[in-house]
Amino acid sequence: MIIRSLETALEAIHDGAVLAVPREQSGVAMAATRALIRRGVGRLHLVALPTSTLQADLLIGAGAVATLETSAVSLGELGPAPSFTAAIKAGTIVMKDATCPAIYAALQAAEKGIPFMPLRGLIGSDLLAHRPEWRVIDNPFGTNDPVVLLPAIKPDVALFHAPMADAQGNVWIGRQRDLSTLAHAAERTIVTVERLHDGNLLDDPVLAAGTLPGFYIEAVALAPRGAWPLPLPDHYPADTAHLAEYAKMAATAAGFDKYLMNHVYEQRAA
Amino acid sequence: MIIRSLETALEAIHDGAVLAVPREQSGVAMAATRALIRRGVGRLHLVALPTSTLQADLLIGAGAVATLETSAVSLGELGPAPSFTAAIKAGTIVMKDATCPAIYAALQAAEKGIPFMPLRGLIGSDLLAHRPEWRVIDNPFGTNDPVVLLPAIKPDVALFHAPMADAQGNVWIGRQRDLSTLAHAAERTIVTVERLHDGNLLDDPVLAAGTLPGFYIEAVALAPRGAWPLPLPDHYPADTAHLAEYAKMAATAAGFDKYLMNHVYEQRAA
Amino acid sequence: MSGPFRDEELLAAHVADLIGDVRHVAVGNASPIPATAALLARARGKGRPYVSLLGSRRHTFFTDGGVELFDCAGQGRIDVFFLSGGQIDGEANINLVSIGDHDKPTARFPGSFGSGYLYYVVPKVILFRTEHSRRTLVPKVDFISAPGASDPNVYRTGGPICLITNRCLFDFDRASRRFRLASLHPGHSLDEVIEHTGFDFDQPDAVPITKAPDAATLRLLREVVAPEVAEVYPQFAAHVFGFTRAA
Amino acid sequence: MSGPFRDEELLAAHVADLIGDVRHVAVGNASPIPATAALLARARGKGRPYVSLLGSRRHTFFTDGGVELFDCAGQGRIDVFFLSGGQIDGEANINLVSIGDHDKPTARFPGSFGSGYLYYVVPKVILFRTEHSRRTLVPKVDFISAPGASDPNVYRTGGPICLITNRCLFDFDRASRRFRLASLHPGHSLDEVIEHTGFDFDQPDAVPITKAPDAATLRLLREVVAPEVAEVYPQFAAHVFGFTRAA
Repeated sequence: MIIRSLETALEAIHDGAVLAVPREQSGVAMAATRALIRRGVGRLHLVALPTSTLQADLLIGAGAVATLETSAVSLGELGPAPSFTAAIKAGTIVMKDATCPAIYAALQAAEKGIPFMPLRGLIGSDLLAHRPEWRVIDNPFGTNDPVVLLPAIKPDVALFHAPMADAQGNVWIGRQRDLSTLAHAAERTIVTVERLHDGNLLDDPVLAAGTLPGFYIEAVALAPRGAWPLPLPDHYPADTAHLAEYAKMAATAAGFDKYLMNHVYEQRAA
Repeated sequence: MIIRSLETALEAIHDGAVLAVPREQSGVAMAATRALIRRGVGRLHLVALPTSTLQADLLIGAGAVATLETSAVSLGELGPAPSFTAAIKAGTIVMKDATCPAIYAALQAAEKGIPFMPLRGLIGSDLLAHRPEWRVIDNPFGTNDPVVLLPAIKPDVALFHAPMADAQGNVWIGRQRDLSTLAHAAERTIVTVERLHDGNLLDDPVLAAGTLPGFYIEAVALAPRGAWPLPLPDHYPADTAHLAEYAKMAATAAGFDKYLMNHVYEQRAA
Repeated sequence: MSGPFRDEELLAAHVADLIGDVRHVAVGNASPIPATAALLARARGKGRPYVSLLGSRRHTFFTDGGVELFDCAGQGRIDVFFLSGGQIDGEANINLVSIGDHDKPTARFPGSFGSGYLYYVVPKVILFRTEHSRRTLVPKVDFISAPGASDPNVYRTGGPICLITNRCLFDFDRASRRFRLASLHPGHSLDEVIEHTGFDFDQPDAVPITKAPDAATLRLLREVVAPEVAEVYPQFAAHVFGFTRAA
Repeated sequence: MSGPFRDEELLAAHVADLIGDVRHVAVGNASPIPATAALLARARGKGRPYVSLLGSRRHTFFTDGGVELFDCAGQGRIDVFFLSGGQIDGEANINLVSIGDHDKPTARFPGSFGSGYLYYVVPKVILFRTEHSRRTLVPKVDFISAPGASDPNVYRTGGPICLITNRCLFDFDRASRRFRLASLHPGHSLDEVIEHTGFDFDQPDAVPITKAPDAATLRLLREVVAPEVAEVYPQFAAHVFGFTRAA
């Protein structure tokens, strides 16, 4: 059965997994993220397509992340991401800095089964200088034209939140096609959804246009308001008051622990 | 005004243009194709993503094509494409044989603004042997691992048929995402549609998921049953009786001319 | 061919067996018997394997354009695919392009479709050519749309496993790059196969007969599969199964 | 700064002028003043340019995921973009990553976002850093997220055209790889700019004053643009325009 409990659905995310997650606008599985922290997941190689906000910061603060690969982590208008900033300065995580289209390109390379994808830009940047795994070749179709090649990123698991899924595991993602890239690139994909849709999403051509086929999906778990306190586009806005509270509490280690206690661990009883 | 008459919309397709068109399943602008033939368009470099049926055959038979770049042309269950086959045997068109994912990759390279895209396969084939513009490099991330690089194909114009568009030029393409690849890759895009949609397709998240933004569109022309006699998925099936008639008539030069007279030129009066 | 079934039914039933227990079978252009076989496998498997049937609205889950089939194969998510050839040679090279000089051919086929890629990356490619003759099964193809085997350093996660014709089934051995006769269809002989095959092939001491489809299989084919095949191959479904869709 | 307008209004109005008559302006993360400027340009242009505002549901036409912004830029379909930097140096190199040793930084910024690509391929990149100090405008950045200029053989169809701060506007000359003071904002002096700028820059004999926004511009900003900005930057809109969205 593809529809599972949240905890069962998350079993595929093992310690040390390469876990790929989307940007805030695409639908972040925050309820699942809290469940992972409660379970004590560790040593994640977190890939955020192409940026992250609260999700990365919370996982880092909880000690769940060994390596982070993304283009930026912040709390947007609420300022820097406190756990991320502290971890980088303390050297407790390995940071693989990228630029947005490089993360897209590397995941699209995995999606297409090609070993690498070229990308313009990057030449002369320290992003490139700090990435020995990125190669520069002379464009075979040009002359003295250096171009960067990015190796494919193949996540073990992709995890995200979407408006709805059906019993076949088809997931309606609408315009959030980053979620399709993630699912195609990853070995396994776990999705939380606001609600279950009666019938088959692929039967209606209008809904099908925004549907990620169940073929790619390992498990779906029901998680109403599962992106909270982050927004779910076209469904609910961010809970900015809560995010401001997080920004304030996470500024100190003690405050972060209290946040975990109040907003992550307390849910264990729920 | 983005909504134009069919003839005005097609003005951007000049003689000698690199014209990109989709496979039969994605929505072929047949009414527009007939209008182009009536106008006497010539010397086209036709790129079919990744295959074609009646559209390429009709254009070739009408003498409008100088170069054809695609993976296959046939009439499906109705057999070989007669004008295509005759033109190849007579040497009157330049044929650039490809394999389907190579056409996708080359157009996606243009879509992404990268000079080339790698593709697995092809090594040891005569497709590769006949394409000096395709390069083989040793994969920089492997050892003694040859991989083919395909240069980007940048069409001057993309032309296709879709179910509907709005006054802003937004086009509803549903699942037919090949049309999005074509529009992104091409300099200009011309679309014919079954009908106009009241309101803005991007306003409704469900419709927006299947919408190609008007930003990419040069002109939209209304052409009800504009894919006829080919099918428009989820709207109408192929007119197989007519296609069978075409297959029969196009088997001879005289028959093809008669077909043009009966089914292409006669519409001039309409 | 003898028996209370048609050639196409024998072939489809046998191909369904060859498909085996896999997750995803994809069927490309102009492949009515493989489509029938894949749908038969799915009917037997009660929903497994997934079948992606090019041109079908019902049997396709793709929502990311035509490239999704190829991306899917690149991800290792297509287990079985079918290819044919205007010519097929003894090394399993296939020719979907032309006969004679490439620049001045005497015959032209539609083109290579996805073969130049899928033949390399789909683990089980089943070659299919109903016309078994020295015209189609040749010593060496005039144009290689895709080669049957590759040098060891060439990235290749897939390739041909067998060739099925209207006379027999050949297995393909990737190491020796040779076909081996696996079974003769009922009513066909070894001599006949040798006479009509343009390439050398290996053969066992005793050649088995291709298993005829049982009654349950024939019933599934005619009652469940035929209407589904008719969606994409109406002429084939009418011809083989006498099935005509309601207008 | 003097006048019956706020600093942010002066800057937004001036940036709207810099945008000029183009087809498509894109605005990335954490860019409230550029967002305001782009929406002002659109309000003036009656629908031209297209504005793509990251995080907006109203001002975005993208339907192909986050990659569409970058693909669009690669197609040459983005005319203007905005970048900032924790540090910006005299060669227009920008640093969005960290201060100090990269492996043991004393300060960490969010990260490079799209700069490592867009800085190269968008024809008009407007650099934006309201805090004009020797902390932000440095002789040499500690980390180059993206360089201000590239060697002639490096593929580069875009780059910085200017840098706007809370004190002045610099133009950037790609050939000499140097900034040149273009105008001082009302109430600011050349000496002050020199004092607070960590890099050398060129200057004209007489430095003009940045043109103050006229009444029509201020009205557009406050009445038409403010509510639109509030969609993505509610705190900014409340702070600058006193605009609060209905709950």
